[in-house]
Amino acid sequence: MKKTDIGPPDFRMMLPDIIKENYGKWQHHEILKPGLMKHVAESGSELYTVRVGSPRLVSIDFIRDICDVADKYCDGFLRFTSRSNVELLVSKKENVEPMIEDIKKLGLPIGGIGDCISNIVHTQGWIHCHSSATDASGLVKAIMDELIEYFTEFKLHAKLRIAVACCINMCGAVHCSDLAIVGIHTKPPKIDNSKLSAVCEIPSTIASCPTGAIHRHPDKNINGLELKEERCMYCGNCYTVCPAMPLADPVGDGVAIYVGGKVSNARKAPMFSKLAVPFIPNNPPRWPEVTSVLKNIVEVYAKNSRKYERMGEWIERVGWERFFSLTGIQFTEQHIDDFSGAMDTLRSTTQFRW
Amino acid sequence: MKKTDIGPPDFRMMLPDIIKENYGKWQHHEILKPGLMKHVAESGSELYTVRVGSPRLVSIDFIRDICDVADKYCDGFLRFTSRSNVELLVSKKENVEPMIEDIKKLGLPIGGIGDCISNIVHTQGWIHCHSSATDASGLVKAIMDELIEYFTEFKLHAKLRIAVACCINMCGAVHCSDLAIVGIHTKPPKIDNSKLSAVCEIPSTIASCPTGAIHRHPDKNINGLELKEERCMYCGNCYTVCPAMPLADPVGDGVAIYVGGKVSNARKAPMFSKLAVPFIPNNPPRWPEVTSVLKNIVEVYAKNSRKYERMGEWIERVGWERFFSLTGIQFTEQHIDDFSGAMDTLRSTTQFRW
Amino acid sequence: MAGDTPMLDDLEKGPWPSFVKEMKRAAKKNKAAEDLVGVVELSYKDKITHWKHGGIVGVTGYGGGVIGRYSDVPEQFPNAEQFHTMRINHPSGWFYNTKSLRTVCDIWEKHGSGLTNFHGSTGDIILLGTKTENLQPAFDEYIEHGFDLGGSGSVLRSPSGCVGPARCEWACFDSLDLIYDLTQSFQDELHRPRWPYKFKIKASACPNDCVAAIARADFTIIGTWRDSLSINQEEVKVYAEKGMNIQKDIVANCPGSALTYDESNGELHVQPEDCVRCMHCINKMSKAIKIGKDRGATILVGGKAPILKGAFLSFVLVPFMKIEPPYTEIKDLLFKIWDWWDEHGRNRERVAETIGRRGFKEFLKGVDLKPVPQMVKHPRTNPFVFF
Amino acid sequence: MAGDTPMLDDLEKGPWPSFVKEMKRAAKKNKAAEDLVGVVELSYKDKITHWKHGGIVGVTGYGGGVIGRYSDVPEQFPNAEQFHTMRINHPSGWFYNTKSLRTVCDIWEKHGSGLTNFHGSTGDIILLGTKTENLQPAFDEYIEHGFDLGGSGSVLRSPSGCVGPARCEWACFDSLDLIYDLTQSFQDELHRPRWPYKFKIKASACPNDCVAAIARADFTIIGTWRDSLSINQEEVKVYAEKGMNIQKDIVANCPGSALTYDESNGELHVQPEDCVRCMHCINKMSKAIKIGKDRGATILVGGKAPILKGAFLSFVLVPFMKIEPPYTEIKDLLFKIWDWWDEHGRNRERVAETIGRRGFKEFLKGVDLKPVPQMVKHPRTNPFVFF
Ligand code: SRM
Ligand code: SRM
Ligand code: SRM
Ligand code: SRM
Ligand code: SF4
Ligand code: SF4
Ligand code: SF4
Ligand code: SF4
Ligand code: SF4
Ligand code: SF4
Ligand code: SF4
Ligand code: SF4
Repeated sequence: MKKTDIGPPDFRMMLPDIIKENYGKWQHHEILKPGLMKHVAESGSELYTVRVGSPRLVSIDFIRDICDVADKYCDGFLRFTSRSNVELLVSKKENVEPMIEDIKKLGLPIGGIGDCISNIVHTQGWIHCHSSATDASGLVKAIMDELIEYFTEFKLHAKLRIAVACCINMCGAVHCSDLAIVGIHTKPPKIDNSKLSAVCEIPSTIASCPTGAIHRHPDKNINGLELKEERCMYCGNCYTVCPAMPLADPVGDGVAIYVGGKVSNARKAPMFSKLAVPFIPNNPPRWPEVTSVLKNIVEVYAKNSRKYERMGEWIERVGWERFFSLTGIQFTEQHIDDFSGAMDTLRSTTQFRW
Repeated sequence: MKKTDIGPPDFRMMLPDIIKENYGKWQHHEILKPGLMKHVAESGSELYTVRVGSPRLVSIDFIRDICDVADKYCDGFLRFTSRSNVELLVSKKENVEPMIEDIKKLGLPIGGIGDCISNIVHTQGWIHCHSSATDASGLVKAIMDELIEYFTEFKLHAKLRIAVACCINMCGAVHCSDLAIVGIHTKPPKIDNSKLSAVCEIPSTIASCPTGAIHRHPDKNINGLELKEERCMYCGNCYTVCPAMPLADPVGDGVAIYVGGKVSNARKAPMFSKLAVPFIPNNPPRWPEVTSVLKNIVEVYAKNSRKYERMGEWIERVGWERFFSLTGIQFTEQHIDDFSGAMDTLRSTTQFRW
Repeated sequence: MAGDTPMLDDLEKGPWPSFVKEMKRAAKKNKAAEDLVGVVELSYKDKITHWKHGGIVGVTGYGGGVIGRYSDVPEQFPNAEQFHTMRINHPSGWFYNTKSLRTVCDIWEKHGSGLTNFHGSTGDIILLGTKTENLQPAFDEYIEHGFDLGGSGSVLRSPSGCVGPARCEWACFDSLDLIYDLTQSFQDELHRPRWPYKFKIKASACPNDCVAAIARADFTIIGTWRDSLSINQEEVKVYAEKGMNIQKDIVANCPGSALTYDESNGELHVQPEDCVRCMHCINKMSKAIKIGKDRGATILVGGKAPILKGAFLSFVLVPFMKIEPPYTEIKDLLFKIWDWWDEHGRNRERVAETIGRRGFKEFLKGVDLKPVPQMVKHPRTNPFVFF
Repeated sequence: MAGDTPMLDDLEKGPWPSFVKEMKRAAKKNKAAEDLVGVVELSYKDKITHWKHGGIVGVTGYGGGVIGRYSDVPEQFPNAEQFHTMRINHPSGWFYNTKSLRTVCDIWEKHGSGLTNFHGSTGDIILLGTKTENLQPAFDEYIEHGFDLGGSGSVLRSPSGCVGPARCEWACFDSLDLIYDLTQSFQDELHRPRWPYKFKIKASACPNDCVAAIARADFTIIGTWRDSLSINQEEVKVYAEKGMNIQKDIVANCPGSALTYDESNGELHVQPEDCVRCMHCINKMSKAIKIGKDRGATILVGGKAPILKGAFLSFVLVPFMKIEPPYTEIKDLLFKIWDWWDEHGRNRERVAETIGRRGFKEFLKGVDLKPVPQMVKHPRTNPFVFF
């Protein structure tokens, strides 16, 4: 029988000695400069971490480059973070600066530790996914080029987590990010009844629609489906179940921007991101409308927030009405919830700002 | 033709001179002692208000007694408050104390102004309503007898508003009260199929049930209804529509206690009351289990709250887990919401107290 | 006839004024009231109501204002067999002169049980207990003396408002005049059912909301201002001298984080654009802090009790409206809401429920209003957006 | 063959490392990668994806771990016609030695496009782009070298956890060992679909939640403690000296109102029973304040993205559990949850949605747990209670 189900390698094989020795016995840490921090163990040992930005979509040669650095300075160990950055772990202080020089030579940015923007959690987009309403990697590149100084320098009062998802399936913690860019369709699926009955199960496709927009084609001669278009909210669930109902559309596709989510329990409880801009059409390769909206939000936030205040905490303090007036973003009917539980989001108090 | 649609009398007929003269020109007020406050107008005029507790369910002779007092001290004017207290408005300072003496002689309590318990907003109960799951006037009397000192003295950090409703129709601001006592049924309606078809419309009775518990009787010979009892949440909506489905039951009826609601916009936005005690069986004439739970809650609140903190504000600050541990009230599965939107009430953070 | 009433008798004791004493007072003069005591004692014994579903009774020309009520123990208590209530619309602010009040009592002595609620929780004078045959004569006499019925059934219910400018320094509009004007203007809506369900209007002249409008009214009018509150620094110092902890009890409680207190010079300052007009600082420092001068109201809609889709607090529809006679703007808005609700509401559906079912967006279009951020606690979190 | 790619070329410029550069690096060595560049450029031009719904492809004995993917422009880009991805389960904490990493690369050079995601957002190594025929050989070689597939489809997805005790002073349990142990214990659940839908486990060893578990995992393990944090007053003073505004930036931000700072003696005190263990003071005063000693975790369930009933954050199921090998308690709980969900869940229904539909009460019974107030933000507000 073939060998299967061995699971991943034991992480213990992957730890440098300094970590093995001080495992669970770290005492405190200090952030020394952007992208560099030092952890001190009870034993007195010091561990330096250099965080390196990565495009996440990388060639094997990129990995090999990083391995070379780790071999040279880190006894052949390294790690990746939960946001796809590379972390190089150095036990010898004198290795830190030379290593940083080598990394810079590779053209890679160092930063993302402390009160700054870290790497953007993102997804497949046009690189790989059939569901995508936008590209992910390209958006990330365009955004990070614009906001790079917030990665490599300390210009904020708190962490700012950005995520990009190429459709509302939201592969990533997009729904709880300080800034979230989500690919959305705004046109109903185009039903292809010529092949539908061959590739899809009709009852389960009808059942897949949360708004009941899909029904059997009224023409008895057509073994297919028809749509009440005004009921469609472009969720794509039908398409996941039935390939003959694609939603992608060059004009209708684009992104929405959500703001103010978080997941940490620090100070305020975790919060969902909320809609800031309902729709911006795709404009590759650099989505300039998207990046300029984001840059503006980040600048307004940087300027108006208080120490330690995450995006959502700042907005909660100053109020959503102030968020819209300070950023100049227009408030529209799309901002008002109409999904289930929507009535709870209406303002049932006279407390608000002008 | 008969005279109709004249509407209520013009309130201007009902105002004493001091109010007419200073209408809209009050400058500030001071609470002088329990049940007595002074409003000072821009003109310098002073108006004393004495607030008098009333059982609300009164005979015309009670009204006449009060009129006698108003004639003697208030130039023949008086008002009632939004919580059914009587307010006697005195423009001559020297009238205040003699009037208070006269009111005491009538056996009526003075208080309810400022940081105290005011009159209980309540409803009809067994005195008049076919829907009632408990009595209202009796509960109010039993509760106020127990808590009278909180009406006549300053023993709290903020206003404490109590309401009683005799069924979940909640005639009153019961759903947003610091303390709410609500009559509830806990047995499904007893269908009387012998008279049902004569007095009720079958389809609209079926449609009235929000949980879909009611359906046509399976026996074709019976022109009536049957119940999926496990689906019934005893809301009484079917009974409102169809008299042949009474829910009242000597054993199943009783009250639930809700806490922590408010309506003012002061400090925190208005809040709904939340379930504290799911069920206490009716035990007239004095509902001792109810009054002792309430007294305990009030005492715990009085002791643990901060200045100006309403019941709900206090609970939000210390947490519901603390509310239950401090009051000794048991937390049960009934406390966990299972109505629509229930999932939003689950605790999606690690922030809590032990 | 009422026999022994040991349970009710127990409720004559104790410091709080007793409704039983009141019932017995009425019972001395009136047989229906006497039998009522018996009916209620029986309920206390049986732990169950003895009232049946009400039949339709009323007065000529009106579709409401009377609640029919019949006992289920007429053999034992024949005089309380019919025990209908009449709802009499109250004067704004529940102000009375004793002459009017005595008239109300006298008419009820003649035609009813002599028992009343001052007031029902919607705000009406509730006259408890009369027979069908007495309804019309009682009504005729009340009309004669300047009183009219309030609402019941699927109508506009009697509007009510706080004491407002009559005795309160914080009134941002004339709640008494507004309520009187609206009540008079909508007599037809009050007396002739034509809507899906009941509709309530309440007005509090400042955000303290002393009539609990936000929780109980489909149409909620709450006073507010658009400019800044004002602070008298001399009076601030007096409060501090008298021992008030201004930082802890006032500043730290400000929901807008709008206040700063400088301990060094004893001055309290407000950042007007941060103030959410909650009233707290004004309430507690009534002599030092005054409401703004550009006054009006926030209009909210949808408040109601839990039946059937759960309770609602009213939610913001118009952040600011000037409230001045002849109140045209507010009336126009009411008509638009009623038209929309009348067209789309199902039977026994309050306006909040209709809005919930059809969507706030459609409602806004129906009443010709533009979306503004003040309408929501926060924008949507889900991506299920219609375009 | 990929032709001109002006749009992608533009994305080679700028300071952030370029994925286009990476694609082109791979393209130099691999025809599939070369054609991928063309497919993506076409998408940039057409503003639309050029991938079709994936067919079912995989490796022997596994029901997932591979995402089948076909291009809709195979004539233009024949080498990218099949462009499946393999998900390789990562070592706990995404730690690697370079030898292993190089092996991963070498095998992918042989059998795939040479393009990868380090890592996918569930945590797997994503190997992007290979043909059906290469799947089994690639898999065999990975297994040979100690790597296995992660999850896809209606299975347990690859669990992941924060860096924890390996490099963090706040770890309340061993997130790396726990994740490794669970992953190994549940290999069958990872590789053979048998549930209504996907199920995700994530563990953060303290409430900072550095793997965003609460938002993304059906089963969320977040470290916490039951006793008190501890404060070193000498270190507090150092922070103050260095200019930290302890009152404003620490005390005023404490969600439990548990801290008091005495400016006169420079001491900071905690009321342990008020601390909600949010981490804020600890985060910002890492040298002065330490987590408690009686450590374990809070277990929450239900986190997920918006499809289909809206997004959920995980909610508290077990306020405190000790997390120690062999992790029996946590595994028992997982089996109970899976059994209940398996029995009651509908097709494509995440566990939170099943709980929402059947009710939390029934779920609690199903997994043998008693209700405690820590499970709710607040008790119910509505009166629609079942007895
Ligand atoms: C390396 C990493 C864990 C891992 O296993 O990979 C990590 C590591 C650390 N986190 Fe984190 N966090 C990491 C992802 C996260 C995430 C998850 C995410 O971003 O998706 C969160 C939740 C973010 C959110 O709420 O949306 C997170 C919320 C925190 C917080 C709370 C921040 C807050 O105030 O809300 C702290 C404490 C702080 O910074 O004061 C923290 C603190 C730390 C410390 C200081 C812990 C320590 O002593 O080692 C580490 C360095 C801090 C830094 O980067 O500034 N870490 N941290 C992750 C690095 C991601 C990256 O490349 O940028
Ligand atoms: C590869 C990855 C994105 C990435 O670029 O990193 C991914 C890719 C896909 N996800 Fe995902 N999801 C990925 C992590 C996530 C996450 C994040 C996580 O796991 O922490 C989420 C949000 C958390 C959650 O599970 O709720 C996520 C929520 C979804 C959903 C929505 C599920 C829901 O219940 O709301 C779908 C839709 C579905 O299952 O039909 C989905 C479906 C998909 C599919 C399989 C598309 C589909 O409809 O069949 C995507 C295949 C893309 C492709 O062609 O390669 N993916 N997906 C991530 C997996 C990599 C890995 O194994 O490490
Ligand atoms: C007379 C009355 C209005 C009327 O038209 O009848 C009234 C009168 C005043 N209210 Fe009120 N309120 C009256 C019902 C209410 C209600 C409604 C209710 O109780 O159902 C509320 C909302 C309660 C709630 O939030 O649940 C109410 C919330 C307030 C508040 C805000 C209290 C808070 O901190 O939440 C204030 C300001 C304060 O007390 O600091 C206030 C302040 C006042 C002032 C000081 C206003 C003034 O300057 O005249 C009046 C005397 C205060 C007092 O009673 O302590 N009034 N007040 C009502 C007396 C009812 C009674 O008999 O007790
Ligand atoms: C008399 C009064 C209670 C009292 O003792 O004060 C009352 C009594 C009744 N109410 Fe009420 N409601 C009274 C104020 C209220 C209020 C408070 C208010 O108006 O501010 C409410 C909550 C606010 C609201 O409207 O949502 C209220 C919410 C209800 C409901 C639930 C409506 C809902 O949409 O949730 C019902 C049920 C119904 O309409 O079928 C109801 C139904 C009833 C009925 C007609 C019973 C029925 O099912 O037919 C009661 C007649 C009792 C009787 O035999 O006399 N009553 N009812 C109040 C009217 C007196 C007056 O006119 O001044
Ligand atoms: S977010 Fe949507 S389009 Fe993007 S990878 Fe996930 S499923 Fe595919
Ligand atoms: S996209 Fe969503 S709403 Fe539209 S038809 Fe498909 S399943 Fe229904
Ligand atoms: S609360 Fe219920 S029982 Fe009481 S008066 Fe109102 S409808 Fe009747
Ligand atoms: S009481 Fe309510 S839930 Fe029960 S059968 Fe009647 S309408 Fe349905
Ligand atoms: S609502 Fe405001 S204006 Fe009206 S009485 Fe109360 S405090 Fe005064
Ligand atoms: S009214 Fe309320 S919000 Fe405005 S300054 Fe005073 S306390 Fe703050
Ligand atoms: S979740 Fe807590 S223990 Fe884990 S890495 Fe982040 S800060 Fe450290
Ligand atoms: S951990 Fe958070 S809740 Fe606990 S004392 Fe520190 S700041 Fe307060």
